[in-house]
Amino acid sequence: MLPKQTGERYLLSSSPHAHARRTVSSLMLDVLVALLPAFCCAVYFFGRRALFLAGTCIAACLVTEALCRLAMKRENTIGDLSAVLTGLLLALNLPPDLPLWMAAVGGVFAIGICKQAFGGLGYNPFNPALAARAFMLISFTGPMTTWTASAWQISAGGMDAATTATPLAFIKKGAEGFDWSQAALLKDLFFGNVNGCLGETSALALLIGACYLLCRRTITWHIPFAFIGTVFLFAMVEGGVPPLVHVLSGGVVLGACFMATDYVTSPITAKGKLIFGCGCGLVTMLIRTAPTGAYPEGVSFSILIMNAITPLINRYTQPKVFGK
Amino acid sequence: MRYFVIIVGAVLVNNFVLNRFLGCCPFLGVSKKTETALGMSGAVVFVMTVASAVTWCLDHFLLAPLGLGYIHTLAFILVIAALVQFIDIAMKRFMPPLHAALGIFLPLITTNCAVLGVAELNCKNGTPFLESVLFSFAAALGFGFALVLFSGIREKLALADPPRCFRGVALALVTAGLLSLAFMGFNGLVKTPY
Amino acid sequence: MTAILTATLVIAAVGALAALALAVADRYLAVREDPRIGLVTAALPGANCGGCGFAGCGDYARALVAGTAAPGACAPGGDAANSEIAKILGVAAEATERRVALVKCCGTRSEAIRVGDYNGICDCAAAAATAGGDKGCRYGCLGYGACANVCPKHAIRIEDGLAIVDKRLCVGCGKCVSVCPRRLIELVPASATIHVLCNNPVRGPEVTKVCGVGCIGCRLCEKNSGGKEAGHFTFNGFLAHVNYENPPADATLVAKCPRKCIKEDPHFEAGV
Amino acid sequence: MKTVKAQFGFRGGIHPQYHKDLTADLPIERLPLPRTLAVSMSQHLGAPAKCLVKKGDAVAKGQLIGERNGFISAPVHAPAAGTVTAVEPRQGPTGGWADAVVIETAEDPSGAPVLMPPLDWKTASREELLARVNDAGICGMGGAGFPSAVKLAPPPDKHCEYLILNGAECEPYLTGDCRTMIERADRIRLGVEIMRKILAGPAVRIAVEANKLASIAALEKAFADIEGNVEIVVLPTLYPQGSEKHQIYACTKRLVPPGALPISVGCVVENVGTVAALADAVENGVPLTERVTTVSGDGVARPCNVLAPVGTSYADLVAFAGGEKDGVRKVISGGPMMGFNVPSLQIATTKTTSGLLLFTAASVFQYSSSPCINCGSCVRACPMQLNPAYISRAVEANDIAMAEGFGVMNCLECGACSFSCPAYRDVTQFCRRAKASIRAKAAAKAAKK
Repeated sequence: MLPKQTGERYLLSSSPHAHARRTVSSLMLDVLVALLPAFCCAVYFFGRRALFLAGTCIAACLVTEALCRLAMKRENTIGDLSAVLTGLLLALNLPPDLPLWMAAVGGVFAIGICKQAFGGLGYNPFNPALAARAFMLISFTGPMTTWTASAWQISAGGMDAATTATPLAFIKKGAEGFDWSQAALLKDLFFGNVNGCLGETSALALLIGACYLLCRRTITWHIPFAFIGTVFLFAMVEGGVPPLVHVLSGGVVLGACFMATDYVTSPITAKGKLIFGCGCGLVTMLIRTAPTGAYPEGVSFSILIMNAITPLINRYTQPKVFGK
Repeated sequence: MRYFVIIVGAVLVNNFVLNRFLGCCPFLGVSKKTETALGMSGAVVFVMTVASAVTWCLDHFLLAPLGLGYIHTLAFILVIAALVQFIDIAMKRFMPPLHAALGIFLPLITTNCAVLGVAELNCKNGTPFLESVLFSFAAALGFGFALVLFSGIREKLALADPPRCFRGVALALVTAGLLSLAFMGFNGLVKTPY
Repeated sequence: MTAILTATLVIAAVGALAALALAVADRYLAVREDPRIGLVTAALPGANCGGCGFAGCGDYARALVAGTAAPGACAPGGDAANSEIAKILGVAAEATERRVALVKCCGTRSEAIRVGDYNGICDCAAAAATAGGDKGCRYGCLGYGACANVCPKHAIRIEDGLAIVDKRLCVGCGKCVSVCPRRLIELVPASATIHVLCNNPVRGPEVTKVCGVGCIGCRLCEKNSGGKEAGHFTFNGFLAHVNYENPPADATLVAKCPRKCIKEDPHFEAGV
Repeated sequence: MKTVKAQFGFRGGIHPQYHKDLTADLPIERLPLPRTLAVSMSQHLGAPAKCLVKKGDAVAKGQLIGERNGFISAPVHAPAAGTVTAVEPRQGPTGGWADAVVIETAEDPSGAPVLMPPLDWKTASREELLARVNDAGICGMGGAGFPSAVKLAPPPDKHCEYLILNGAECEPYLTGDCRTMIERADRIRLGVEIMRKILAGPAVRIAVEANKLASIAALEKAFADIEGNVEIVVLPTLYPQGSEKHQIYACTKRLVPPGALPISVGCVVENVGTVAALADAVENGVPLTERVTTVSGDGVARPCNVLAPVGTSYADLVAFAGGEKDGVRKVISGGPMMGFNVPSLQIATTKTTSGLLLFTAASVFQYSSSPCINCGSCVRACPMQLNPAYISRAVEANDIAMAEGFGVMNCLECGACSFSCPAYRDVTQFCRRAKASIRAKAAAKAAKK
């Protein structure tokens, strides 16, 4: 029989007994909020398609997360919002006219294979949204690289108006004699009047979100700076298309600010983050500028490859102990 | 430039493990710790380079003149097996800790498809001697690169808490698949001669 | 015909050359090992539990052959392995009795009070270091599973805030004994069936304040097993302890314990 | 004497909510003598003292009741006159059990307090002063309670160049040192002069966090006409500024190597409260038997700074502070960042009890931690520039050797990592766990030899 308890039963825990207000879900929410401008742009440019795609991806991610946790007999982790974020990021990396079922397959792959198979948030070695995108690019190559002219309104003269390709595909094709330095082109790239994935259109919207994250200290400047800086420098040295065009077109801004900065799959120290960002930029530009390369865009692959190198970077960039 | 293209091609674009899927056995077997992975990479680089040189000589100076090209696989296996055995003995003598770490995996290279594969590829493509040695060296480097990358990930996964059905090799295979997926980004990066 | 002959000859010649090279290497480079190491390793169970104090079976085998360790330290292998090893090494084997771990506490959550709500990492040592542990009894099992985590045989499980050893799975390696911050796990002969499941040596009134099934040192068990002369029990402060050199056989004393902390074969009680 | 701003900051650190306004302006109050005192023989880290009294003995105030027992050890004195009713194991604030002398205090003590003869520090020899510090049981009153006599007698091959007074008090809620600096600045000055003599004239740095303006002003006034190299160093308000190593760096730009003591870089760090107690011991012959404790938190009715005898039960302190409010969920001995959780109020204070905090469910709650997301908050927060995330993961996977490789032994256990972890992981506890098992292993190894 249990003896009678005397006195209050207090909480017992090891110090510290104070805690900052930040939680995993508040961090995820920060990123979601930061993605809102970009998402609004996507809706503005691509209309209902953007809403449908994002809805499908997020729903697929959430359902997969819930089912996986159920099957694993572990606590439900939908509440940490990481699945929502994965879904939204995936959607922002898809072309607007992708059939919805493919988007759903991508969402299931992202959460089921790339995240929960490893034990859930915190253990996945690759960014789930990007791994899913790479998987879809290889499985559904056609639909993943078909762009309709829904938004690609050429205001810059000289580019073939009939082409519905993205600026990067245009670069890859080798548009000889095209005037890349027109202000109108840069303006289009900056404000989003170009074709591309949902989240790749407006650099401005993405930068607003990135500023928000930096101000909230949700991310640090290291990876975006190193990533974009390397792309810029590489383009300058390469001397083909103007560096700004490279930076603003495709997924560089989205990747550098929102995908490469994913905590789980990027290095933990500042030094490691700089190396990581440089590596991302370098691989991106290698893939973009290789004349024989199979892909016009290399951001997602570059981040995935750097994800794979992250453990090694971490290994060799451990902080130096104070006093040593 | 041609040599550079060969190296980049063999390390990144047509990576032996991640693109040609050769040598998966040691890739999964010796990738639990980065230290052993590094040791194994060293062993593979050494074995593959030496083996390709030896097999090239064997092919060009013995088999080809005698018109015995059709049995080169047999001869290669024989020579490579003996070579690996030799390295095994020498390593046990001179580098016991490394030998203890690599353990059963050294004999495993004996019949490893990566080693045999590189010899076969050289033979099939009729690569000149220097290039075939360089190609083998680069291919082994690529193998080592993939192995070390993978070991880093697996060290991280060792601390993970996957569902029971995915534990161990299952998860390693999923990871290897994703890594291979990532390496597809290098497709066509350089136009490789081989 | 010539083709076959050339092929055969060439391959044979290549083979012979390779064999020669290997023979030379084996003669001049090989490292000789005592063949008994392999034999002893094979005789050991290969559980690599570390209970012998060496880093795995191979390490123990090497120490045995080198003569720096004595056979008999391998609990999982038991008599069979030890006599086998003794035979290989040519020394006399000592008979060892199979021992199993016993958790000397039966204060489940419904029997022993907890003085606080522990919030932290699930590890006994960590919990014990936090305000001295959340269990009212400072000698009792905390139930955060440090022993279960180190058990190479998964023979320990936590039930109702208490560690329970499955006697059939336990190999007596003793890892749990050293990891328990309360030092309340003991290796006891597997044949013994009557155990005192308490580790608290303090006076009765203090025990009853925190636990419904703690030993108060009333010595009724001693009385019921033939008195002090029979020597079935020893006492440490106000705590009874079974004398495993001379364990009690009469199970009726179990029911007579006023504190219900003497149990018969507790390993099986929970229905494992 | 001048006041300077600290020039050398450290990377990392956190900004918790300080809540010092609850008690910072309240003068130190003396606690009416409690009926019973339980004076533990284990007042600090190191060997417990050897008990000199037994049940039934009458003791006088200031009488020696516990003898120094080992190198890192300090004697214990009776805080009040009375009768010993028991010598029994009691649980201390850190959770460990040690013998304690329970004294039933006499309402009107007949005997006079036993005091040591006053010393004139100007004429007394260095050895005499050092012996007094030892005899009076002076030990560090900031954290671990390292005996001062050991600190003040550096090995012959080491010379103390800097004496650093730790007045940072970076722990939230605690204001005892802050008040001591305001109310007893002259005693601190005297203590500094005595210590300077013992240590053969080192430069003096008084390190105070910038949020204690009143303390700085009081010190400036008291030290205005002191001779020699004395500076008040104003540290930025950042937790854990009170850490020895970081304070030494802030004041002298010297880095204490991992595993070494401050004296290895020619520094001695002593808490301001300790220095004041040392002055009392030398000038008045009073042993260390009482200290200032801040009773605060949202669980007490009237937060206050109390001067209470060592051995006062927490229940008495709380009663003095107006009693506990409804729904107290957590009791902490010390500050919220490094203090110890205690299971009940039936625990007695020691020479190192700097605070007693009671929190209700409104400010503490039972949390559950989720896997590390590698966000790096802890790496940025760690003042020792460790990688707490990796250490915690290694310990979680039971790989203590890996944790040791990540340098866990350098951990201060300051709690900055756990504080900033969004996944609510018990990072500090993991580090503590690893340190404990590494130490146990080393001890076992040493014992084997």
